[in-house]
Amino acid sequence: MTAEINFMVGGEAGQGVQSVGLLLAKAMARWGYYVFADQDYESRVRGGHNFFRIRASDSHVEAIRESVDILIALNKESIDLHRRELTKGGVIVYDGEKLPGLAGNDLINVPFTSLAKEEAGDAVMANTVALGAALGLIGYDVNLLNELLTGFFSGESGAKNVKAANAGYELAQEFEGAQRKLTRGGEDKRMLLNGNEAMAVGAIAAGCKFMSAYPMTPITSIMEYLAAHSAEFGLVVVPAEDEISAINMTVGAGYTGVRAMTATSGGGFCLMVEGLGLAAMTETPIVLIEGTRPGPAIGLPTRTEQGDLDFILHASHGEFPRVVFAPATVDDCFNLMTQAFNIAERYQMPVLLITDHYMANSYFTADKFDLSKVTIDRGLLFDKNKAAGGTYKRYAYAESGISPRAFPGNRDALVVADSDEHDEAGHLIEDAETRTKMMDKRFKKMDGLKKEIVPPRYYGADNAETLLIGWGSTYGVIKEAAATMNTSDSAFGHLHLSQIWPFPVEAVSAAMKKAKRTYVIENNFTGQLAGLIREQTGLAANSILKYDGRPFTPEIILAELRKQR
Amino acid sequence: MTAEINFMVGGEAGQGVQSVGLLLAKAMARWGYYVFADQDYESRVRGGHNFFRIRASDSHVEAIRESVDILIALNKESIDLHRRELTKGGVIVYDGEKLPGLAGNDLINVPFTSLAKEEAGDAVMANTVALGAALGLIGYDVNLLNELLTGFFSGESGAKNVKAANAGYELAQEFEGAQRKLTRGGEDKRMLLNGNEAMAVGAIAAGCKFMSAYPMTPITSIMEYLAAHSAEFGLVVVPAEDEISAINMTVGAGYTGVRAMTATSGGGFCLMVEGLGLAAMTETPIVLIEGTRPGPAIGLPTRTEQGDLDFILHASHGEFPRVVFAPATVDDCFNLMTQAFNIAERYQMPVLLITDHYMANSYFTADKFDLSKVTIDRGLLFDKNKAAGGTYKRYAYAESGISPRAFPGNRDALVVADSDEHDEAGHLIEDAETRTKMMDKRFKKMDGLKKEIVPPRYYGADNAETLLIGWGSTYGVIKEAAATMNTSDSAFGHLHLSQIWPFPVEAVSAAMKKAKRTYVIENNFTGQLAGLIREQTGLAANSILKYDGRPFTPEIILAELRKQR
Amino acid sequence: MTVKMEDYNGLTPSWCPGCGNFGILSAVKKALVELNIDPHDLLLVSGIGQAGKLPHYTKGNVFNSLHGRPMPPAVAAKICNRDLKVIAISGDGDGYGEGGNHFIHAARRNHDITYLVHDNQIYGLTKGQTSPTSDFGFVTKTTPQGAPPPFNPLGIAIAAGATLVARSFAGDIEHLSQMIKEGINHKGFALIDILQPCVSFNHKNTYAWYKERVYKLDTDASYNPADKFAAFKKAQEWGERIPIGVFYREDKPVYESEFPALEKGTLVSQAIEPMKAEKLLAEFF
Amino acid sequence: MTVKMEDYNGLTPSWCPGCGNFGILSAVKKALVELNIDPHDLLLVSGIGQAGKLPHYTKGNVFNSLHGRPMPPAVAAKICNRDLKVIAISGDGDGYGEGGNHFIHAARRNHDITYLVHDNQIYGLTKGQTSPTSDFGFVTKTTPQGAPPPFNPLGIAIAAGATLVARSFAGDIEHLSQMIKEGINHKGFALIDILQPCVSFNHKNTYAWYKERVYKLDTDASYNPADKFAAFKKAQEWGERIPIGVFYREDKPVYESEFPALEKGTLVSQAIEPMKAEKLLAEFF
Ligand SMILES: Cc1ncc(C[n+]2csc(CCOP(=O)(O)OP(=O)(O)O)c2C)c(N)n1
Ligand SMILES: Cc1ncc(C[n+]2csc(CCOP(=O)(O)OP(=O)(O)O)c2C)c(N)n1
Ligand code: SF4
Ligand code: SF4
Ligand SMILES: [Mg+2]
Ligand SMILES: [Mg+2]
Repeated sequence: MTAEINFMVGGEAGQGVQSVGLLLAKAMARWGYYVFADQDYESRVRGGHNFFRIRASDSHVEAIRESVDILIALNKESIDLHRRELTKGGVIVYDGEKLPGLAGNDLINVPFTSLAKEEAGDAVMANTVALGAALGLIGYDVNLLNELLTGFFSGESGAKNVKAANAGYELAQEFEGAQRKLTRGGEDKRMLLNGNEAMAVGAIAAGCKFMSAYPMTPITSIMEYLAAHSAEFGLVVVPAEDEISAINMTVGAGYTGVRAMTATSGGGFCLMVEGLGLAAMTETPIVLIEGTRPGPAIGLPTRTEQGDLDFILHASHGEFPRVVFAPATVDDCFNLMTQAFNIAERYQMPVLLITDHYMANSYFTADKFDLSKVTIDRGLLFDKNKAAGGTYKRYAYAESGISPRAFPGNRDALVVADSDEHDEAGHLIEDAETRTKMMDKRFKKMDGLKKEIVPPRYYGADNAETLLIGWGSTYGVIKEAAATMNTSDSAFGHLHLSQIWPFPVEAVSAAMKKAKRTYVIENNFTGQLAGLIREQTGLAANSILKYDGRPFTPEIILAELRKQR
Repeated sequence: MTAEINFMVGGEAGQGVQSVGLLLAKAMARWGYYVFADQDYESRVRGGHNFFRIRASDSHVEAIRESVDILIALNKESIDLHRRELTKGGVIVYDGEKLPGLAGNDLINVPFTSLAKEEAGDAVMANTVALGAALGLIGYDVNLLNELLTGFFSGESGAKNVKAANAGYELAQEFEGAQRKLTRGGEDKRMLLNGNEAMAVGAIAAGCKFMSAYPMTPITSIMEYLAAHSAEFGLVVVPAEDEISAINMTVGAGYTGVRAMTATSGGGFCLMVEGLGLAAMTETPIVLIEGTRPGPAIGLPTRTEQGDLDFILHASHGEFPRVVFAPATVDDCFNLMTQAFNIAERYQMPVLLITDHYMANSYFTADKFDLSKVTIDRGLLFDKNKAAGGTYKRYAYAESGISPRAFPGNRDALVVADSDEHDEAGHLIEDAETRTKMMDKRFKKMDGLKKEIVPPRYYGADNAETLLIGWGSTYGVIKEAAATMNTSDSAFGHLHLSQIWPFPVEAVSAAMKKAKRTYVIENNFTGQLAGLIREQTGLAANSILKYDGRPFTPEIILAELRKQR
Repeated sequence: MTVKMEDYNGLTPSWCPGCGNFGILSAVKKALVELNIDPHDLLLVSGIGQAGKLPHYTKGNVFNSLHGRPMPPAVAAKICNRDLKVIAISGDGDGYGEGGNHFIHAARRNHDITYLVHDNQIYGLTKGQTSPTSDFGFVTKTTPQGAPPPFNPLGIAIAAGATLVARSFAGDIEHLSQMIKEGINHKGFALIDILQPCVSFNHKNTYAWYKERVYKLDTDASYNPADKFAAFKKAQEWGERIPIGVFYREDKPVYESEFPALEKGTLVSQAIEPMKAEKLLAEFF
Repeated sequence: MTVKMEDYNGLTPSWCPGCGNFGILSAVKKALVELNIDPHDLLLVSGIGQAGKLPHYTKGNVFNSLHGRPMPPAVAAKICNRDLKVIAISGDGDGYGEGGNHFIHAARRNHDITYLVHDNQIYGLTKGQTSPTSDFGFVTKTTPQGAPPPFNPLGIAIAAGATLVARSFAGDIEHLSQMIKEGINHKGFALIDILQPCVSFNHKNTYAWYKERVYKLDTDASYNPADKFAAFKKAQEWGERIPIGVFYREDKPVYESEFPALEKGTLVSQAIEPMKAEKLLAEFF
């Protein structure tokens, strides 16, 4: 039997929901648990209603559970809204002094504020009391808790927080019936991080030296992470005046020979698509992260959706090859980011990564990334000793479509790049023949790219009758749904794409042809991957869709599957 | 036997190729001929090599012929480049004094400049001499010619041009062997106009009151036409600082209650896609023309391509319904433009028209547009007498997805529009339920739209073995190719789409299922319509593609078809 | 009809308690009521950011546009229906960063609109990144090494051709509502840059910081807002003392006056007559 | 090595005979040769328009970007490799219209680049539409009623924070090459707005028109380019007399000096070391 516990922290923006949630998640990870946590918050800085859900299990978890064992309620609304989500025996840790007049067996009154004042001498530590109480209910290791707090809060504040937490912890011991004592989940040490952190670290490991971006939910924290570490890692982050500038700066940086990236969300991406075409036409390597959220227009800024797939695949006028990744796990976030820089430089083209609000802000446990496995391949570089002679031609025709790249400042090559259609030397042309050759040259890169498509992950029986297909951030959720269906009905398979373009035609059509029926599960309205599958394979599938701005949960998928059969 | 003649005018930019070509085309149209003319020019203002081709026939023509009967060469390069395109017996009208030392039976020496000086007293009229000579060779009606010139050149200049033309005309009479005497083509009077003119007139007829745009080949002349006629037609044209401003102004104008439009090409459209989503989210009617040209990036500014279809279908983040037309003829340009304004207002959404450099700048003869058939349907407007009462709700839920529209300034309604996801009243929301309802509301419009898709045109035998499918500007070319194939092999059909979205699923799949094989003919690299067909119908087709920046000709398609069989 | 304060009641703001935006909201309502403008005659066009939410918290016709884009719909609306009082509302990121190009060109063309910029020198809604007006050296999440030299809204507006250029302070509702009234009454492009404390993310430019520094321009009798060069000079003053008030005022024809099409009335009121296009067709024969 | 004029020979220009761009091209080459800059050390970043073609007609590293976008790649290139001499080249539409936002913000941040704007007061390549600098009332294909008030590049540049602001004239190669040299030698953002006759589409602001009006600022000994307010005032002078020369010059730290990452050398020269990220991973435990 697996040991598992589900927490929720609820409250207003500004009450510290996120920091309590994160500490709780980290505490569980340090205690040897696998952890998955997601966040739900409004587009405002104070007030409203936010929550942070944490699932901890001694076996691998990558999705949330809709039911809650312990709810830390920082305000009344959290109780009103989430009480019904409690499991049988589930409890609410709350401040009965601040929220008097409530009744019920599920209520654990922990006067956060007065305890904080009494024990730590500062009402500010109320949240830490709540944290201590929640961990007290599960019999958490007190030493680990103290370590966590002293690491998180520096100096004197650390000691005070320890006191506050312990007050909560001890009070919790009094509520015997409410306790859910657990033991250590395991001995392995794992990282706890969200998709954005994994991507940002991936960029640094890959040697990204330049980023220009404009803040936009959900990718702002990537920019902030890189800025915070820029001095240490020889990296410049330029907060641009707008996204147009951001991408055009990124292209300029790529042209000079550094690894360069930008990040944005749908609205900002709209402004970047002309620059994307510039990268393609000038054959400049750049990496672009698009963190999607519900559109159109401003939509729901702090919610999640997978609604930009078609747009990203076809963005910018004219035609050019591109690579589109959609990380499915934090490992993917890290690994595909490092690969993105290699592919961008090897094929001299833009590489796009699609993430979404859910992936960006959800926390996962993961084994430590193996930096020794990160390879750096800067592709075909101009070498005067190997060069054919004559003047350097930035766009020399080649069977592979890839011409040796020189960087401005090279004593032996003047690097001429042009956004007009151009000849091998980079100068603008008008004739049909050169145009055709250059289009052919650029598209020849597809031959190479198709040979190294990241294969879709497959889970389930080999002879699965029902195939579930997903892409990107829904991986953990679909995987769990498929696994659950398989326990009752062993005929479910799960095929998940982390690379969308070039499209893994063979893998997808082979899997679909084996199955009796296929469901493509997507967080959007129109079933964009399903459309792409049909375009690429001719095969039709059913869709399970959700477009309310909230992520899927395994429960929702299960309900849909049961309904449809 | 049809009477047909093919002219070409060649020369440098700045030499007047376009005006001679246009006069020649107009002369033929006035003489009762069907005319089709296209242009080939470089992205420069002076120099380089340009040409203007005119095909005139006494039966309907909508495509160019690659062979030339009479070439008016304004410079030597035109002779060098195009001599080989002459038909048997074809001739070159040129100025032997300016270009001495050339030899050949095909050369008709008409000293343009000295004749212009001698007869009209002004070397500037050299081109008119050339025009007169060309028309002289075909025995054109002198009175008509004089009328044309006095209409075109005002005042004294008219008389001088008449003299110049007559000098050329008469000299041509001396070259008996070179003559190709024709008689009047017919008695019908037809307009001669290009795609941009037809669209601009359509916009005016439809009551467009506001346009904001930024110049870009090939749509600049739409903007210029509207500006030129703005005072007369109660229309304001704002040359915006950039395309972002242009589309956002257009949306603002649409919101206030006028019919509003913008136009751009691919690069500018990139900058407009966020604003497109704004129109969708705020449910504001706007009309947008995208005149495509070869990309990516700056590409070939004065060439043609159908490379932006996928982009236009999926442009902007998030998901929303849109309508995409692709006019196939000048009649379409006019009619679909007037319909676009109706659809935009009836469905309260953006309507896009795809044209391209070829359609924009090619001249067609057409029967006079019937303005009495232009209907104006402004859609469901708020009427306080019919309103349910209570405060006005801009986005009131409705079965059709369409809420009554009020305009700001209305005494009985405050009009609240929002780019965030919003409730019926237009105020921003955060909840999943409203989000879902609003997405559903917007997409319900698709039900209505699907019922009024412009049916694809079909030509050919009912049981055609081979189906040719095209979209937009390639209509005339494919039609002629299919007709030609049919004379030798009566098994060709031609299905042509003027509306791409909503996609005419039934019409296309029915036609494809009937045929043994299908070729989708597109002026692009990746076969974008073919991909869309497969996505929408599951049916695969062969592609005939061209991406060298030049338009198809019937000859090219015929050659491809013959090769493929 | 006499407009009352209640006519301008809207939804409950989602701003942080203590945010300078509350003062701005009060001042906007006060100005509108004092000018007796019926909400039906008013069009509020906003961008995205904390500032951009303002229209939802009062009454009027509202067009809440994209981040950086309140200006284009605002000026187009004025062109199409000049009977509307058009107020555009931005934040410093929205108006001077993302929307910088529209700002300078709308000022140049002198559209007849009032432009309120809630200038908190920070990106509020996205939680604390540098903005174009962040003080030099100001450390934010995106500028750990300190912000570059700031954008000078008033100086740029004057250079660009705005015909009313003013600054006020969210902490002085009286003064601010006075400036907003001046803006609305001015025929031409009126910028009101509003110093707005962001209590959550800007811990440098606080109420106290601004209060210590602001002084009213009109207390200096010698200051002449008709003098462009004096205005430009004054616009450079920042730091120890920060002037508020009308920096510059000029009478100049508005953009909307250029168009013969508008002589017959507003565009929204003009009829659609397809048959009128007949004479255009004649030209193609 | 001594750089010679031939080292800067490029392709044959496709400009109209008589176009002011020829003078600019000559002046650019002259300045580069006189400064003895090796083409390998030079990066020319241009936009799209007639001006944008210039780099193809000479030698150097070239990045011919999008319409309106020479500035962002230029400043990024300078950040990544400050050993390059970076010259950005625009037209008036490219630089002040489409690229207006980049212009004001790059000036503000004071990147160390030289910015040449071929200002023909018209859209040349697209054949004669109004540009931001078209004179007030100038009739073009898109402004049959006459253009709105123009954009004042020098005034805006000064207001935005550019540290060298100059104007020259394509008809005076000597003066222009001098200004370009000043721009290249200046450490900071240097704008050279260049009056450029367009013989095909601007029949108002012709060689003769400019020649009649231009006068050199440095003939006035009392003019002090260190005085920002005087410079701003001078920048308003247009019409009967048009000053050319250095309007404004200031010493200010450049943007590139802010970054600790650049202390170790140019970004392009710094090694990639994945293992260094180890310490970041530690934070996630
Ligand atoms: C194109 C685009 N880029 C970025 C964003 C994200 N965004 C929303 S508000 C904002 C900045 C807000 O700052 P400001 O304009 O100063 O307004 P404030 O919140 O401070 O009032 C940003 C970057 C967006 N919505 N759209
Ligand atoms: C995004 C975009 N919009 C419009 C164009 C079309 N375009 C090319 S050059 C140009 C204007 C040229 O004017 P200017 O910048 O003044 O340069 P000039 O030709 O006068 O030197 C325009 C509008 C484009 N290429 N890209
Ligand atoms: S974040 Fe700042 S600007 Fe936004 S509401 Fe809070 S205090 Fe106001
Ligand atoms: S159009 Fe004008 S700017 Fe362009 S090349 Fe010709 S003269 Fe020069
Ligand atoms: Mg702000
Ligand atoms: Mg120009």
